[in-house]
Amino acid sequence: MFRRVLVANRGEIAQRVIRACRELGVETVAVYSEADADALYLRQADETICIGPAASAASYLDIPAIISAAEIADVEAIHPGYGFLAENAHFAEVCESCKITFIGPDPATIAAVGHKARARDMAIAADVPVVPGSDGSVDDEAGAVRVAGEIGYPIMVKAAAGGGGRGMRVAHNEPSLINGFHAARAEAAAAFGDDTVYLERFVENPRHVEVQILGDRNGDVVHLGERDCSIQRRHQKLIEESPSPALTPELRTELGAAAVRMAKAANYHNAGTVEFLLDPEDRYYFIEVNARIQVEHSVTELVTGIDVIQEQLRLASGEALGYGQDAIQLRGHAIECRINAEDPDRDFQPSPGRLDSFVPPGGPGVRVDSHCYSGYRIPPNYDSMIGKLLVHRADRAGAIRTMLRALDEFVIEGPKTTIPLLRRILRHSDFRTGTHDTGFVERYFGAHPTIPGPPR
Amino acid sequence: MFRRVLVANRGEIAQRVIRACRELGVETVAVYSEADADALYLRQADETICIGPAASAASYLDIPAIISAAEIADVEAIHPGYGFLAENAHFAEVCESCKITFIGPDPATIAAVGHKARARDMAIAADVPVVPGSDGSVDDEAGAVRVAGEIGYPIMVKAAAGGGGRGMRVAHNEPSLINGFHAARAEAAAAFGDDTVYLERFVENPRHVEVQILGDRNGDVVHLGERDCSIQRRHQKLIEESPSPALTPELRTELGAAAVRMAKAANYHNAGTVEFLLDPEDRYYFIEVNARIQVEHSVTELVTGIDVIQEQLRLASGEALGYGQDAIQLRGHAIECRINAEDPDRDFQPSPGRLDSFVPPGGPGVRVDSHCYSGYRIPPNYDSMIGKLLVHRADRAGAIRTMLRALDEFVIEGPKTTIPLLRRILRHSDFRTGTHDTGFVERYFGAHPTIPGPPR
Amino acid sequence: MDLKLLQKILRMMSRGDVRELEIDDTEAGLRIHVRRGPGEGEGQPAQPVVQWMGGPPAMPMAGAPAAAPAVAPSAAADGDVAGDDGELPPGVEEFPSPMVGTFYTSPSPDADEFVRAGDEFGEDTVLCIIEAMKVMNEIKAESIGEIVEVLVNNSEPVEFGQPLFLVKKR
Amino acid sequence: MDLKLLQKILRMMSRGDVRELEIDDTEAGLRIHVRRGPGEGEGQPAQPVVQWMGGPPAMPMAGAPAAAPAVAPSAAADGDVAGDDGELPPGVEEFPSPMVGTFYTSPSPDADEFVRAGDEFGEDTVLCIIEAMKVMNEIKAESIGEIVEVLVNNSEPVEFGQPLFLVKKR
Repeated sequence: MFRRVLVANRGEIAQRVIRACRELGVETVAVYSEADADALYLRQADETICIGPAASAASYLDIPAIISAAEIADVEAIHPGYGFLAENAHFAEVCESCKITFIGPDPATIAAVGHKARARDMAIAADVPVVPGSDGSVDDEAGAVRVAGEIGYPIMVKAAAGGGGRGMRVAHNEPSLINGFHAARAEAAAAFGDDTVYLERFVENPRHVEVQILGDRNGDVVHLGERDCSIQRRHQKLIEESPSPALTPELRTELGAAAVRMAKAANYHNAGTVEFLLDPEDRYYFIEVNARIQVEHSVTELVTGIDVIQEQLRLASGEALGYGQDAIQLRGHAIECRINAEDPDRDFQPSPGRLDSFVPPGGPGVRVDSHCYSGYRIPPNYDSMIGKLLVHRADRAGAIRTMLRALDEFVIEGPKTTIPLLRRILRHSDFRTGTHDTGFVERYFGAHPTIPGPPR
Repeated sequence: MFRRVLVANRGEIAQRVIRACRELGVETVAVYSEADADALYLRQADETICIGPAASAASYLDIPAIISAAEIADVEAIHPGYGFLAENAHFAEVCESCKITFIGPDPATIAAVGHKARARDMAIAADVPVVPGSDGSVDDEAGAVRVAGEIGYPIMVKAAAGGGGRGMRVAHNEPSLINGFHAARAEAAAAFGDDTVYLERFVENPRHVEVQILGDRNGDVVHLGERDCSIQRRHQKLIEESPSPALTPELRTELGAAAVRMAKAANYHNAGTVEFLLDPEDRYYFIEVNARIQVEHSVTELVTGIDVIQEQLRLASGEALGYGQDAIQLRGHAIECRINAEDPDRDFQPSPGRLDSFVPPGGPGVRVDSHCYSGYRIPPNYDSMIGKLLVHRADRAGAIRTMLRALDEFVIEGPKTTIPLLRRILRHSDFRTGTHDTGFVERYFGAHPTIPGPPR
Repeated sequence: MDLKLLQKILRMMSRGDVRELEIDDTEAGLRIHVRRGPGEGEGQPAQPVVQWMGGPPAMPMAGAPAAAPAVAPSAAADGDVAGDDGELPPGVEEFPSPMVGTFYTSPSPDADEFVRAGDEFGEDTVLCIIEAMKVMNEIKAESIGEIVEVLVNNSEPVEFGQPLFLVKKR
Repeated sequence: MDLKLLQKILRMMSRGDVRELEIDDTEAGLRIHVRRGPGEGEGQPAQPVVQWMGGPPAMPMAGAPAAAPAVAPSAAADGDVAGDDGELPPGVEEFPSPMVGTFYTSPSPDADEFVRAGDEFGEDTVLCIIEAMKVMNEIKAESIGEIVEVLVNNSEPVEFGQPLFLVKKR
């Protein structure tokens, strides 16, 4: 195990890594920007080093500053947390060249899985289902009709240079495909100066289901079950849970095996996540690999009893996994709510500032991961997460009841938070029955909900 | 299930009961004294009723005030918590006569197990080992020698009217018994005006191990494993854990079965605890039954996954247990530290007052049960418990590491607390190896430790 | 649902002689609509309409009729039922309940009230009865003065310390 | 063990020219004993003795020699290394480090220091070098004034914002 580790992050995840290190007897060096000088978690580090001003580019994203801190503090390894430099292959390479262990997969793995097309090819080679699509671009109407015949409807026409929904058309049959094909090309040409388009099956009402994996440097990989992250708003996850209410035990085994195959194909070691879309017919499609620890790793910790951050440190230091898939048993049901300093009434604008009062809930089944406290001032420079509220109960219904109880107890005075929205989501019948999909939040609670939500 | 329950207590346990009720969808009526008017947990109750001034005798111990509150609030049941009226058979009877369900065993059971001699007879009849002793008083030297021959040494001479260590002598052999017999009689006569003495085996260096039981009104009883509460200071528990590091699986099964026999003999229903002494030769002796929920019930909740307070409510409402002993599986290791507002440097004098800062620890494996928050003023009128800090980890070593990490994080500014003492206990080699007994705290950390403790 | 909040609101309405009150606090997820007394031309009894979405009561009140006394949002809103002293005219003080129970203004349903507004009382004057555990406790004034207002209606529950009367002592 | 605390203490001792310091904080479970410079008649090097029982540093200091500047216990004790401004003489200010790295007073081990106490500097005067990732960064004054004191010893690590010099600007 490492003697001394630098934590190249801030807030909740910096605190989380420091906690894991303390429990393993590993010394910690916390770096911080001037905006975070008052943070309480810094007191738990063995050494703290100010690396720059509030702006991330000059502090938490400043590779020379961080490496320099690592060198003067004489650490053996760097934990990047999530966000900032966590999936920066160049940073991982610099660490390597400085003989500092980057706590995460190899730079080559980070680069490979970070490249959409390469990751897709890797998945296909590993027999992991991907969203069916044209083999490259589709240049004419006839070609589009032929490909659609192979893939099936509904199908999506997507601009190769696209983004933000432009140059994108969904077609449910041949006539709408022909129209959509020409419309998408024209829009793509106008918007991006490039009319190249390709076709992909349109996955309707999907769920977002991801599998946590752990691998060692010997190539042994296990999965820790899945997390269902279908409660999203504009691709920002709000609520995560494990196990997913949408998976049968058989499908869980199958999805887990696919994730392990994908990880092995990418020579993945350390902790990572393989993300899938799951459609209402239980077909699943690989989307991407997250080559880092994720915010929602904690729900997996609750149901498996495995401390994923401690495992990251252990595996990065070269230890073998030491257990097989059989040793992983899921127990009970865990839910995580992200408590953000955002104003749901103002389109989720960040609502930073002083926490005049902060009393987290507690008691049975409740876990709180937060770096905040009464009197703490949330800096406006970084993300708006106040903390993660987690519950772990024998079953999903019990977990929902405990979460509602805990949300009701949570006292946060000062900034506006997402708590009222979370409360409404947890009370919604679609969530209660577990039949929601990734469109749920926008459908019922968006700025222009397609179906009016319950009274607020 | 009940529609509406009155919580006849305050502080941590009042909050705990309110949490359980909320999760079960049961309305709560919280009573409070004027000293507790600001308590935050009152906000979580559906109704609150002030029942009297700060003095317990005129509020939390005032039966007419509480029953009256129950009547005006129209509740179906009363949860007494621990302390105050929790083991008051008369109160349970009054509830019964007012057609309010007392959440606990029957008044007759409370009275029976609360009577030392009757409880001992019950245990003997149920084939539950008790500390071997003379059958009633011993009136002469010859009788003492004969009884000691049957019971074995070391043996204790105890004044029947005794208390506080007076009229008490330990003898390791016949000559010291003869001396002790006469000395104890003389001392008893002088101190209590009654020279009646009896003999009992002296259990040296015992551990305090107690078994949590749950029973329904049909007479079905299960046990939820044991708690080891050997870390005590003047019979006040400081640290509790489950499972006990001193029990083999066989002994655990045996002890559990003995506790269930005892509960059945007492016609016990609802939650209760059967306390035992365990000697270094693995012999165990029944001490008493606690006919109430205990402070340390939470460690059992962590290892069993069973919400004991919710079970209390369910069982009191007349539901059947619904599961057998096989359904109870212990997982991992749980430790509880009681955080008291006491000054270890001033003989644990209560240290009430304002919490200028209160930042509880969190993160993986940590549970906090506390009614306190930054700015809360601990009233001087009641017990000094600030809260309970619990950890749950895969094994005991991991639990100790997490507890130390959590204690280090805990920020409490204002009152003095027991945290520094708890930290030193958790670092002590006897505790680490689990070889400590009930004399441990006084031996190493008492006012006159027999062995100097580690440097502070 | 926080009954204490409702209780406070109802008491304020009663004092302020407010007939109808609507509160819509989306923040706290709370909507309250209360009408007191018989509805004009409707003949139906007071029907509080309360919807509670949970969470600690935040209590910023909107839409309260001008006649209602202003209420300051307070963290201790639940705890302190005698917290409105500041509004009392000089010389007037509250007579708090010495116990929890049911408040009776008269010794029997048909009898006259023990005291009404304007009545003078002496030390031994019985002001009311509070029933606790089937026992009728006569509450004596234990001072000399005058009743300014009876704050609680007959047969309503009262808690310890709850103001029962406004009095002017001598 | 909180090295930042030790670092602050050592810096204060250096500024206050304190030779020896003992702290015994049973509350925080902390004992610190530091001697700076060669011991009189002992010839042994500075030997800090530190015992740390964990927990957030509370920092009530006992037994500090009178020469040491008083230290206010502060919740942000760890965070703010430039927080002693209040003690500076009028006109004197701190020159903070613009980066994390290793501080060098001279361009090479044998060369003279860039600046010493009493030296005047101009905008382009190089005050020191800070090495970060093997790169030697020359730190220029970018103002005109005089060095009052060099606060960091040669080849010591410095963090962003850490005071490197006391200067008097013109």
